[in-house]
Amino acid sequence: MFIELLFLTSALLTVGSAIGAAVTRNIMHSCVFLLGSLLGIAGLYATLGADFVAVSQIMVYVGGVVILMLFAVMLTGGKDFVSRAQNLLGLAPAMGNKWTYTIGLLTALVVVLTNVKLITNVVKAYPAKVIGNDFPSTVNQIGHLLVKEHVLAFELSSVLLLGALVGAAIIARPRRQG
Amino acid sequence: MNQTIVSYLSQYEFYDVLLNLFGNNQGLLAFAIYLIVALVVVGFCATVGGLGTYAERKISADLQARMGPNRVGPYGLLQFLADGVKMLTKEDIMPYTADKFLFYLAPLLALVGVFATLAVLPWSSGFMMADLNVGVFYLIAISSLVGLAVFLGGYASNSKWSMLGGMRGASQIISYEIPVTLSVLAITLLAGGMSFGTILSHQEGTIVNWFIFHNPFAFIAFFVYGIGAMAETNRAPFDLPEAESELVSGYHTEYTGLRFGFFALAEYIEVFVVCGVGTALFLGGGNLPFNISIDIIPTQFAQVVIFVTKTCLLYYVVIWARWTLPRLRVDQLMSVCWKYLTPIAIFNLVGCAIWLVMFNGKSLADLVFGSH
Amino acid sequence: MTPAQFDGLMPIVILMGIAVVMFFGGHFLTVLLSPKKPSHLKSMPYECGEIPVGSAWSSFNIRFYVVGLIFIIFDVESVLMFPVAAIFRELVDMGHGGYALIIFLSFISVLLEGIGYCWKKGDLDWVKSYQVSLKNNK
Amino acid sequence: MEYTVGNIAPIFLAPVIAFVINAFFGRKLPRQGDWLATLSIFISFIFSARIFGDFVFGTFATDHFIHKTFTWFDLSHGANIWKVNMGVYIDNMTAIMLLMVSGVAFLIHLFSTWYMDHDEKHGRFFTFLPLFTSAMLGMVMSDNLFALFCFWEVMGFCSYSLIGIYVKKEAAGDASLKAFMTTRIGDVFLLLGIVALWMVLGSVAYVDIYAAIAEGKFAGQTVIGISLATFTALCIFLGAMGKSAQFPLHVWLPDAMMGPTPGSALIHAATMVTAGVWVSLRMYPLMVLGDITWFIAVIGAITAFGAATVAMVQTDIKAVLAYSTLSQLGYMIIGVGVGSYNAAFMHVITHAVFKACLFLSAGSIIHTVHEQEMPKLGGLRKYMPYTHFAMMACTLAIAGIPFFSGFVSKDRILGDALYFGFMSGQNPLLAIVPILGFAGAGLTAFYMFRMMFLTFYGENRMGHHDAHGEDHHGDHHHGHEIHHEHLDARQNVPLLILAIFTLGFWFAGSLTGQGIVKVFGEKTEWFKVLVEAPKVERFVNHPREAWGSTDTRVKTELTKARYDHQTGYAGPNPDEHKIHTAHVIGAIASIIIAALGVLIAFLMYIKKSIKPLATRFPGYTEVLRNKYYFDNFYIDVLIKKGLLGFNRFLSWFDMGIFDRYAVDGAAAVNRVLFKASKWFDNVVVDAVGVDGTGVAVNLFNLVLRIIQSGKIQFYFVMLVVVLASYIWTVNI
Amino acid sequence: MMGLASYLIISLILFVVGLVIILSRKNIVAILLGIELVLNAAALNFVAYSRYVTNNLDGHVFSLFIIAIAAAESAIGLAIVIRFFQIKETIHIDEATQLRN
Repeated sequence: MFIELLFLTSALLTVGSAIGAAVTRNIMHSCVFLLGSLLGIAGLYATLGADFVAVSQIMVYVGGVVILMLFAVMLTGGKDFVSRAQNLLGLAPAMGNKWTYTIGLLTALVVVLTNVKLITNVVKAYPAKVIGNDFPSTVNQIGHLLVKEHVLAFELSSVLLLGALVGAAIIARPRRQG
Repeated sequence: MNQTIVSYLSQYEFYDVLLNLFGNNQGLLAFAIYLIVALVVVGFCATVGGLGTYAERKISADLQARMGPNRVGPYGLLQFLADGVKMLTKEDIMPYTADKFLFYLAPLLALVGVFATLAVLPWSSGFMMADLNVGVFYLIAISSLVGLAVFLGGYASNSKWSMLGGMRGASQIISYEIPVTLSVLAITLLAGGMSFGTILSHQEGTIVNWFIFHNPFAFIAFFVYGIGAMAETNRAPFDLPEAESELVSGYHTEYTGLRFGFFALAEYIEVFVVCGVGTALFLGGGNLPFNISIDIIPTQFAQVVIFVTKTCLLYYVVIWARWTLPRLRVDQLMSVCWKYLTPIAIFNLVGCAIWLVMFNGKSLADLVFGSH
Repeated sequence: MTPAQFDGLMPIVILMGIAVVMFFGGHFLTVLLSPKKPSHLKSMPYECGEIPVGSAWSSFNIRFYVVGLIFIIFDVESVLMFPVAAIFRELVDMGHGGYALIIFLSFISVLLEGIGYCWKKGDLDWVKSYQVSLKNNK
Repeated sequence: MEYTVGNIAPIFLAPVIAFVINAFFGRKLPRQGDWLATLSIFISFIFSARIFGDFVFGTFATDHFIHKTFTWFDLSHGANIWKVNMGVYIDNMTAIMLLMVSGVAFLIHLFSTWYMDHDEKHGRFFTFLPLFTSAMLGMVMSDNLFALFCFWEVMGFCSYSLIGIYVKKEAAGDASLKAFMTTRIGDVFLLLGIVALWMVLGSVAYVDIYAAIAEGKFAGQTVIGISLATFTALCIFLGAMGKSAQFPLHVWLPDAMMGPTPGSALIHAATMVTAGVWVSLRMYPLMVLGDITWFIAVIGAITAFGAATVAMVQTDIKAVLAYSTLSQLGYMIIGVGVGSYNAAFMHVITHAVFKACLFLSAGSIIHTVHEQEMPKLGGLRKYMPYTHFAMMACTLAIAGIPFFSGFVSKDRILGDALYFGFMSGQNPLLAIVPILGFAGAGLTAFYMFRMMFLTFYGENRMGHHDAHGEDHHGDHHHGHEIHHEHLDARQNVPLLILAIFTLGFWFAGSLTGQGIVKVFGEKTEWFKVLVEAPKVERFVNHPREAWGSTDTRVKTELTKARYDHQTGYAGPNPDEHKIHTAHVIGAIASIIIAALGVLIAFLMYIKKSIKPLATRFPGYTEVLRNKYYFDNFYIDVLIKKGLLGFNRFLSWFDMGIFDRYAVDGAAAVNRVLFKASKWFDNVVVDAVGVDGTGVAVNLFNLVLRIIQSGKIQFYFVMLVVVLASYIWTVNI
Repeated sequence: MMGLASYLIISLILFVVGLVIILSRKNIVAILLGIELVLNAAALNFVAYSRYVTNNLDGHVFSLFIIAIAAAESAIGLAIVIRFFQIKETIHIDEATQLRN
């Protein structure tokens, strides 16, 4: 009972916030809606029994990515984040207009049709019930997977993150002309 | 999911009686128990938060050799209630330039973030609302909502003081999250798990089993955690985001009435939670410094009392620090975090790992007194 | 996990719900109790009595972003380290302590390398970062 | 011999480790870690040599192969989809290729330690060189197209880095970008082909593809109206065209010489360009099934001949070699196209050896005299005897002189091409393949000897040129300060080692390769015996070995096999006697043609008795004093012979379309369209009096301008739509 | 109600919404935001498959790595945005048509 409710709430939060992020005309609100969507996904992970992934989701996205995005919006000066009817160059406003949305929605329709084709096969192939779901502690299992089967990926991810850190620091560092 | 309050109660007979009362619907009963306990906990924490303001004033007055609040109630004890009523009756003002949606949302996020952390706070070995397998990790993660709330609050006000305070606050909170996380990681290493149940069960027995005395690195980690946590809750000497003399009032400059109250409440409860986590991680939680091994309900209550006492002692230290130490400059703040605390925390982590491998998981006391 | 085990997540949701209820209930009370006398001056952003000039939403210094950047990298690294740390003791008990230590240390060493780099390049200096990076970027 | 991962993996891992160490700590190591890179390749070589020994001289049956797989990740829950396997696949071809790549790469590394000494990019060069080699080794060993693609891209990146290693030179940067972009065109198609195979077969392992071909799984499958086999084969071959620099996509290779010469040697000889031939050979059954072999042959022929003509007019020694590489790659592709599987692969090997040697020799010359324009060289034979010896051997090989390796392999290809073009009853238009092939062979002999004669023979035209910048105080009246070459373990010993292997009998057993002079008897025709097109039937239901397993299958003695004209998997060709005839004719013809080419070169550059334009220019002395006249004179000869048109076409193609395309695709297309519209205006509009055409063309331009807008989101939309239509057309 | 299909559908909706954001917004930060949604849709699929199909936790590990990569990606992407803003004084994607300034 509770789990179904949790699922329903999370799903509604996820989808609703995502749609909110897509339609709002303020980038700041968009980021906050993204936050809601990500929290909802964390809830969905929780309903899937993936407690560690859920908390990681909250930790990285809520604590990190969203704040970073908000920082980036602030750093880029608050000029572009409210929708503009038109700017000097005659470009579409930063948060989109009806034409861009039309293109986006048409493409989305294509993707939906394509994916429905793919998903139906998968759903037909697998019954909608849990198979052998007894993972009392995902943390320990994930830990074992990380140090055994995926140890290379684990170590390489640290290198990847180092690369990201160094690269982003170099890119973002203020320069003379900047 | 390990030990929760429901599973603890279910070993007693009256649980079955209750179950019958609820028509054998375990979920409903669990919901009822949780709801009651949650309300109790929230009420308690709100009181503690309110009393926190009182204690703060009293202690600061004591330190500065003056009286402090003494009009409302005996020794001014009901001051916080008066404050609360005052907040309720204040006019609700919002700047016309503000981002209204976010202006409303920010205090809510702070409140949600802080309340959600209460779920895993280990009041005693049996009275835990939820003992997640990812307990500490969950706590760190969900409390980062507060940082976001600070930023959004500062942003939404569209006042320059607020904005500066919000940016500072957010960057300070996320910075100090790193040493705190690394210290917690060291404890996870020692306990072999992230759930509070596991962590507490490793600290049962005498005082030498507390993780703070497990090895020298854990001892240092406690202080790293303490400083980091203090900064994460924007407490002095790290109260840069709301520094009165620099930024008027920081990110909540434009907040009035109840919304300001929620921010304040969130902050005080967060201090309490942080102290409680420090207690649970390093100071043995509800365990006494000596060994008692009777498990009856009164023991659980005793543990709750012990836990709260220890937490309040830490709380006292936090307040004491606020009125003793001068505020840091913003560049000092950052270098303290990144150039001192973080390297030290990494050093502690490495030290703990090496200690574990070298001494096969034995604590210092085991080595000195010989283990069993 | 069985559905019953998911009940352990209940307190979190309940507490969040309490927070939301408290928030809106509080607002309701405020609406009931508080006076309402709006004026233009009152709803102006507070700038020490001066009339505000421009919006507060303007470009901020890059150093906030750099801090956020270092933070997020450390954040992710700690996320990846937590499960390993949680089974570290188990591995030690199983006799794979050396292996676990090597994995753990090599992961942390990369982390240290990152912070060392930023330290050296002056990204960790709040005030001086601008001048230092000027020197480095010559 | 027991094969476990432990003795296969070091081949790939040793250079990777060297790369990692050099990348991070290279600057702190003595000599910036070049010894480490060289050592790592040597380790690869040792392990490769062991595998080679086992497969070629050892106890394995001729069709033995090792195929070890592990599951990379598995989300399939027992089913075979959503399961990605990686693994190694080693058969005779792999063993030979491994030995070649690691051996040649080792010698190139050894040479580079001399060549790059005191160079400012020394460390960086030795960071990417081992990675490049390891990617090639990994590509050769990989058992599926996806892994191949990964290594393929790593190679693309490394070539990018090596070509543009002198980042401060604008031309180097442009050349590297050009190489990267041009190969990228092919890579997109390759990926498309891989994805198509993946979606239909659920796997891209070679063995699975072979099995699918044998089981007829391709029958009836279509993609956008083309049969699946044709589509995938075409896509994969287009990828190969990009990497192997075949005709429309060849433009990057000549520019690739902007990098250091040993780097060029590695790109041109052992690694990058042979990747395309390699994948064509691996997917040969698919090419046959898709019926695109004629296309392959024609592309190869055009490349072989066109590049040879361009090579004739080059004055830069490295440019000659670069175009000769193009030409030789064309021969390999012809070999694939005409069904000369064995010889095509042999040409890969022989070409790798002599081309590496040629490039290293060129490097030796360039590093010694600091000059790479041939008209400014000359008479170096006296000063660089060892280099001369090595280069002469290689020139003989590439020119197709009997007893040398190039003759053996190229001649077999040409013989098969002759059969393919004239005797097999194909479309008579395909006779262009052998015609262009033989013409190209003659040109090859000519331009290679031209290069030799200009560089090593005649009088020294270095004149006032100072060999070593710091030697200004030396005696200038000698006219040359070139140091006499000494035998140096790092400079010319690699060349000599490579030169030894330009002899034909190493590869053919007999010196000519045509079975006329048998030195070691039929038994040592190991190439013929060992390399054959994959027989797809035997891969049906073949067992897979686990990654950690030890090979325990029964080994039998090396059996003798016939050298069949292999038409894919269809077994021996019934036209055996025709083929034999074709080969005899081909051998004789190519000897004659090669001799002719050498003779013309000799007459032109040594005897100087061909002087068709002597009236226009006062005399040889004048011509030789002014090197520029020399070239002009040369080009005039070509004009007389009517080749300039073709050259101009090639250069127009090179610059007019490709350079612009790389810089600004829309502009080039628009220009062509505008030309077309002008033509339309003049011819159609003026004549007929209809104005609509111009408008239509302009509209088309408008559409093109919108498409090429540089707007990322628009590209994204197109990507999504294309992918979606792709998924809809491919049935899962 | 809760089955593989429902998770797949939620993931599809997320993916499509992310796609719409990517395609219709002209603000680079918003586009990065859409990419985050798309990545999350993928990660959700992995975890759902892990529970309903494969019966192991590889999907969890995979989505952990997706989270890590998404964080790295957004860090780099936003750094580029900031740099772009410093050069161009705008974060409109249509202005990003040149490879060098």
